[in-house]
Amino acid sequence: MALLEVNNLGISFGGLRAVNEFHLKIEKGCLYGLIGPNGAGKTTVFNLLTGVYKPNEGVIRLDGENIVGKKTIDINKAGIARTFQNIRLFKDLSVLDNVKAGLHNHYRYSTLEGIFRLPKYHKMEKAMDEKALELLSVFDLDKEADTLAANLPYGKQRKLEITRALATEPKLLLLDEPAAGMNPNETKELMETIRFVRDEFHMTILLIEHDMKLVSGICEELTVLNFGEVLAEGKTSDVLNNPEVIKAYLGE
Amino acid sequence: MSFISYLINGISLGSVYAIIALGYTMVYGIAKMLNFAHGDVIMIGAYVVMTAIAGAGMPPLLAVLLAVIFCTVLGVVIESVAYRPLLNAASSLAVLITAIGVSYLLQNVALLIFGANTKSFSSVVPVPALALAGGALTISGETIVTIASCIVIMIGLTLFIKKSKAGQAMLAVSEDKGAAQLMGINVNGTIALTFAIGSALAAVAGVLLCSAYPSLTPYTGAMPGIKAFVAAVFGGIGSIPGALIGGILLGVIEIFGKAYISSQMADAIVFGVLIIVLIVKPTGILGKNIQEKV
Amino acid sequence: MKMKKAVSAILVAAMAMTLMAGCGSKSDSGSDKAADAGSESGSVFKIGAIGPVTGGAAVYGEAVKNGAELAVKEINEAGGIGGTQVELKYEDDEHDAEKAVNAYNTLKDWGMHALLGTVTSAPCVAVGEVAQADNTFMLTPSGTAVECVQYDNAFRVCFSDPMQGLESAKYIGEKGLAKKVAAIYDSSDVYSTGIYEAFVKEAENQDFEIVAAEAFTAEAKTDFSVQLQKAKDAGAELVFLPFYYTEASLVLKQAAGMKFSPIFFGCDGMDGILAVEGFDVDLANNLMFMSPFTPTSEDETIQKFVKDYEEAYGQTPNQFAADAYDGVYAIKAAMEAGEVTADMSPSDVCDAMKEAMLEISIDGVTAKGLTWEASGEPSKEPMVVKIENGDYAVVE
Amino acid sequence: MKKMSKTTKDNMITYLMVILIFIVVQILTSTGNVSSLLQGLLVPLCAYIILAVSLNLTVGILGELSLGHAGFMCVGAFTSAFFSKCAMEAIPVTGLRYFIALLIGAAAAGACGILIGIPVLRLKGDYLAIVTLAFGEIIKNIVNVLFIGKDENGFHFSTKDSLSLGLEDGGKVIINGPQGITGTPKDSTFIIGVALILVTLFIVLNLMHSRSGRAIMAIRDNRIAAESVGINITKYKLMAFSISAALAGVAGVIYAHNLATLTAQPKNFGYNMSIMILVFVVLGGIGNMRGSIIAAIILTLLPELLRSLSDYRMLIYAVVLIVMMLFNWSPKAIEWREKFSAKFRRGKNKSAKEAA
Repeated sequence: MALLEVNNLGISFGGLRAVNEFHLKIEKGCLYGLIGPNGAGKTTVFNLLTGVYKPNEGVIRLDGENIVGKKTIDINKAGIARTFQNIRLFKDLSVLDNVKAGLHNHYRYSTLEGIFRLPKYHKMEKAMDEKALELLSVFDLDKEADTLAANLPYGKQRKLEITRALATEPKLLLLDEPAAGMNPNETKELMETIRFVRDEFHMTILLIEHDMKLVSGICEELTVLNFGEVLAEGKTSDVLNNPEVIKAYLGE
Repeated sequence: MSFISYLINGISLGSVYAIIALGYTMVYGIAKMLNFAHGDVIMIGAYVVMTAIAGAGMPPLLAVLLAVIFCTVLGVVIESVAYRPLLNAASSLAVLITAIGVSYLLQNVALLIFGANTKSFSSVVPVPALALAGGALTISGETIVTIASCIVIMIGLTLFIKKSKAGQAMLAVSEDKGAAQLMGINVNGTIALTFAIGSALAAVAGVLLCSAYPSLTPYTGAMPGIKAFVAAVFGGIGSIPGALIGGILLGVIEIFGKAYISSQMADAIVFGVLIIVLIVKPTGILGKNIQEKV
Repeated sequence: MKMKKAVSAILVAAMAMTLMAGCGSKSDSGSDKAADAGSESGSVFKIGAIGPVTGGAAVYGEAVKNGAELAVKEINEAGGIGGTQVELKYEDDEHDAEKAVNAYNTLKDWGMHALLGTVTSAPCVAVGEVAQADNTFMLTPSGTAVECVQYDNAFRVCFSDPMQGLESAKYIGEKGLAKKVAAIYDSSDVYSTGIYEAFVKEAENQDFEIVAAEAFTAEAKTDFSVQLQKAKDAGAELVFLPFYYTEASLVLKQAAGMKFSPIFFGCDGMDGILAVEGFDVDLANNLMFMSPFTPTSEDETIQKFVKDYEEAYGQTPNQFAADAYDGVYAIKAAMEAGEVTADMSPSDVCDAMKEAMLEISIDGVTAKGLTWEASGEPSKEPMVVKIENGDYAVVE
Repeated sequence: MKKMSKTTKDNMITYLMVILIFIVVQILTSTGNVSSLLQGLLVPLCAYIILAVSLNLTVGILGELSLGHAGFMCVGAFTSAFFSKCAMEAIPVTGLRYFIALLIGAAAAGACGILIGIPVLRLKGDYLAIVTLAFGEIIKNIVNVLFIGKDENGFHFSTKDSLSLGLEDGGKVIINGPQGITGTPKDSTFIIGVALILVTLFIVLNLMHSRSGRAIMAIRDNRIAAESVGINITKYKLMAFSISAALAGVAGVIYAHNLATLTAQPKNFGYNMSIMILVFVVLGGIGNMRGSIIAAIILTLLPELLRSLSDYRMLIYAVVLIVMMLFNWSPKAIEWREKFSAKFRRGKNKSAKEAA
């Protein structure tokens, strides 16, 4: 059974049909790309997958369970985590605390235990610190654990967002333009990190990206979205050689 | 019959709130700040008119003009000295607190100059009261003039914003300050102009408030100021027709609450209705519901 | 972080500044003390006074301040109390109980012998509690709530709220002014509700009916159309207005606007309405109210008081000023009768004065032969004043 | 690990500062160097500090503007004073009675926080501010028309006047409308006040640095991102709001048990007071608890110390407030200060080098 299976997904804003008859099937452990020209509805798909928008119709199955209609937080608990196109960090919290916020649902203790500093507080906080630092070291951010998130350079902010998403222990990780604003060196490094995350955490990853080098470099499968509809899908090399896709991208 | 009379009184009170709310809403729309000192500018305007008439013997119309000019200057000075340095501060609360400081300042300056004694403001409205239904209903001249000026000002402002270049600039600044700057709009100048207009309106509001309810102390502006703020939020803050609707509704609810529910609980009723309206429609009656982009 | 540090540095600096200011004022009072010590310890009587001079109730505090200052000036010119000069210090309480206690403590630090105050009721009760604990003599010129004088060290010059309400109802009933009476009162104000309740209670014994009882609050006291409309619809021939003239002037104007002209009947807070700058006095014609004081009285003491007050402050004194003026003279009389000296402690002064208060009788501007009972209440007859042709006139 | 010790150290400084101020005041008092004015101010000051710290929880940590904080204080004050007045004979032990009063005041205010929080926390920014302001005014209005009396038949209740309570002879009115409650026992002391400040700080600071506090601050910084990592927005917003309200209730208890009269005036429980507390918070630094404490102390003392200036004091207060705000918050002033302090530091380094 595929990890994520989307069928006949659609949403309209006012009269505008943003996404229409969208379908997607991602096998466990796959690195999947969602590409398309600007305004094709890629981020809207992410918002539908994470419950920010409620679809007008369609089914989204995660591990066989329909998650349509669930709230964002429940979808996260069900196993989907994401990053954002315009970075959304907790900017006045430290890098470490950003990741610890991601660990929120996995290391629990009550508010009272927190206020009165009961043994469970110390135990859990210690475990959280260790886990968070472990994750941060994957992205080479452990040195900056005490820095305020807002003070990180741009590239590291992107990485921190991925770390935070991973901290929620998702089955599926959605990355919205992770390489946006990065220079070629950084992008290359990021590609390796993404691949490493997939291998190390056995993660399934769906990413939106404009950088064709990145897409062709790491994505195993692709879906191309154009005007809210699926234009092409399949193995990366096949899709990228599809004349329809080239036409949509080159604009004739 | 008494129902109609209550309604008229409600509209009369509401139109005063509305005219104050116009100033609130304009400044909020453009500078995104709650100008807590607005009510006190109203009080200053009323004192200027009173002094000009009683002290200098000016004709009422000239006195009102003087007050408008005085308040305009005052508004611009307050904006440039106290608010502008804080418009880009780390927290939008900073300018709110400064506005409160300005409010205290204006009240205490007035207290020092004019004293604590209540002054009775003689109406500057020359329109006689209108008697309807054989004298069973009377609409005071002040009510007529207030409602009329409220409508005139609202239409004038709407036209100004729609048609004039400065108005368009205001609209642009209210939408996006940064983008407006890039388009070559003088943002600071536009904000100053907004304060100038808002304060000029405050002077007019002061005259009308004190003509309708002729008692003037250094604290006269405070409560109507807060009520008008509530009215502006009621109607959807930032919206000019919203201020009118919010003001009049607030006045009518206040009067009807007093008349038909409990005169002791009038405030609780007004504020209770406000809470319910905002829960049902979180941005006020005419407020735009802006969806946050993800 | 850097900014936060800077902020806290500035705050600390500001705190140091205020502390320094505190030291400054402390050393001021220190030098006062030194000066006193130099010229024989306790060479002046220190009378403290508390009332609002800022905030919404400032107008009443101002009047008391002026009245008290005038009396102190006269006393000093006439040689002081038992040959000792008097110093008056007036502190602002913003009509707030907590600020009033602060003001009281400031005066205590200053070395106050006796307190004239406070002006308004709620602060007065709070101060009364502290003054009782300290055993400081207090005489409130205008604190009308019952609890203001609940302890034996506290007295008042004005009438209490219940007494005013009761006397008003009696007067209206006995004179047969009306059969149908409406009342409008400030339900957020102690003074107004106090009078209103006593009025309603006494009304049961009188030959008139209360046809409408409407309230307003401090937050909604610009528009009275509803209350007046209800009174009008109920056919009221008399409207009882137990509140201050600031609001009353609006009520009268709005009643005139709706062509409603019953008899308006107020209480002592109504006094001063004619002095409101720019007020159309015609509106107040036929307004009646209970008051211990009329500035137009033929009486010689009153005439002199009114003349001096007008000269000094450019306005006609109201009942608050008169109460304060009498209050200072009462303190003088009690100090003299109790043979108080300026080097006695405030507590000893209080013990002597509270005995003496029961013996003295003064001819003041609010009453002739004014005496006090142990309950703290003054014994004086209320008068009913009617405004005729833009002037006050006493009605029998 | 380093981070932990840093916040712990920071918190310790805050606690120590409060304790140090307490000790200094105690020493000064026992040596008779504290004026009666200052002594009288100590207890209200404690109440204001708690109010400032608790409002900072809403404004600084939760990131929502509340203009109705005085309303929660009012609820705490009236419920606890009502209890103390009723229990004066039944529980003669002051300490126990005060403790119960504290719990009642905090619980009542906290409950109001939840009640008002559930519907309105969906609102944003200035709309939330106006609703909280409205709530505060409603509370004040209701308290002003509330009459509760007690006689041998039990409690009587009215919203009209004390006559309609229909009390038997010997019954007494406990809450008397605008006259409020008179004769509340004067149980609040400076020591209790300071202890409660420490408790408040303990709760707020520990909350801030716990899992729940992190969630609250995450919501403040980015609601959408917080949702995306599975943080329950409503739950944590409500938690912060109601804890803040309950602590304001505690401040109300202190306030009520310090004065013989408790009335709900615009001055003490109206929006003016809410704004006053907000001024403490903003001036002291949003989210900075120590700053709130210092600002509350300065701004409470300032008008009292300016008393000698009589007529001008509120004027000066207003000017000082504006100038301090400009100095603390204006980007230009901050820039100037940083340049200045950098220069100062450089100068110091240079002189240190020269000395070496």
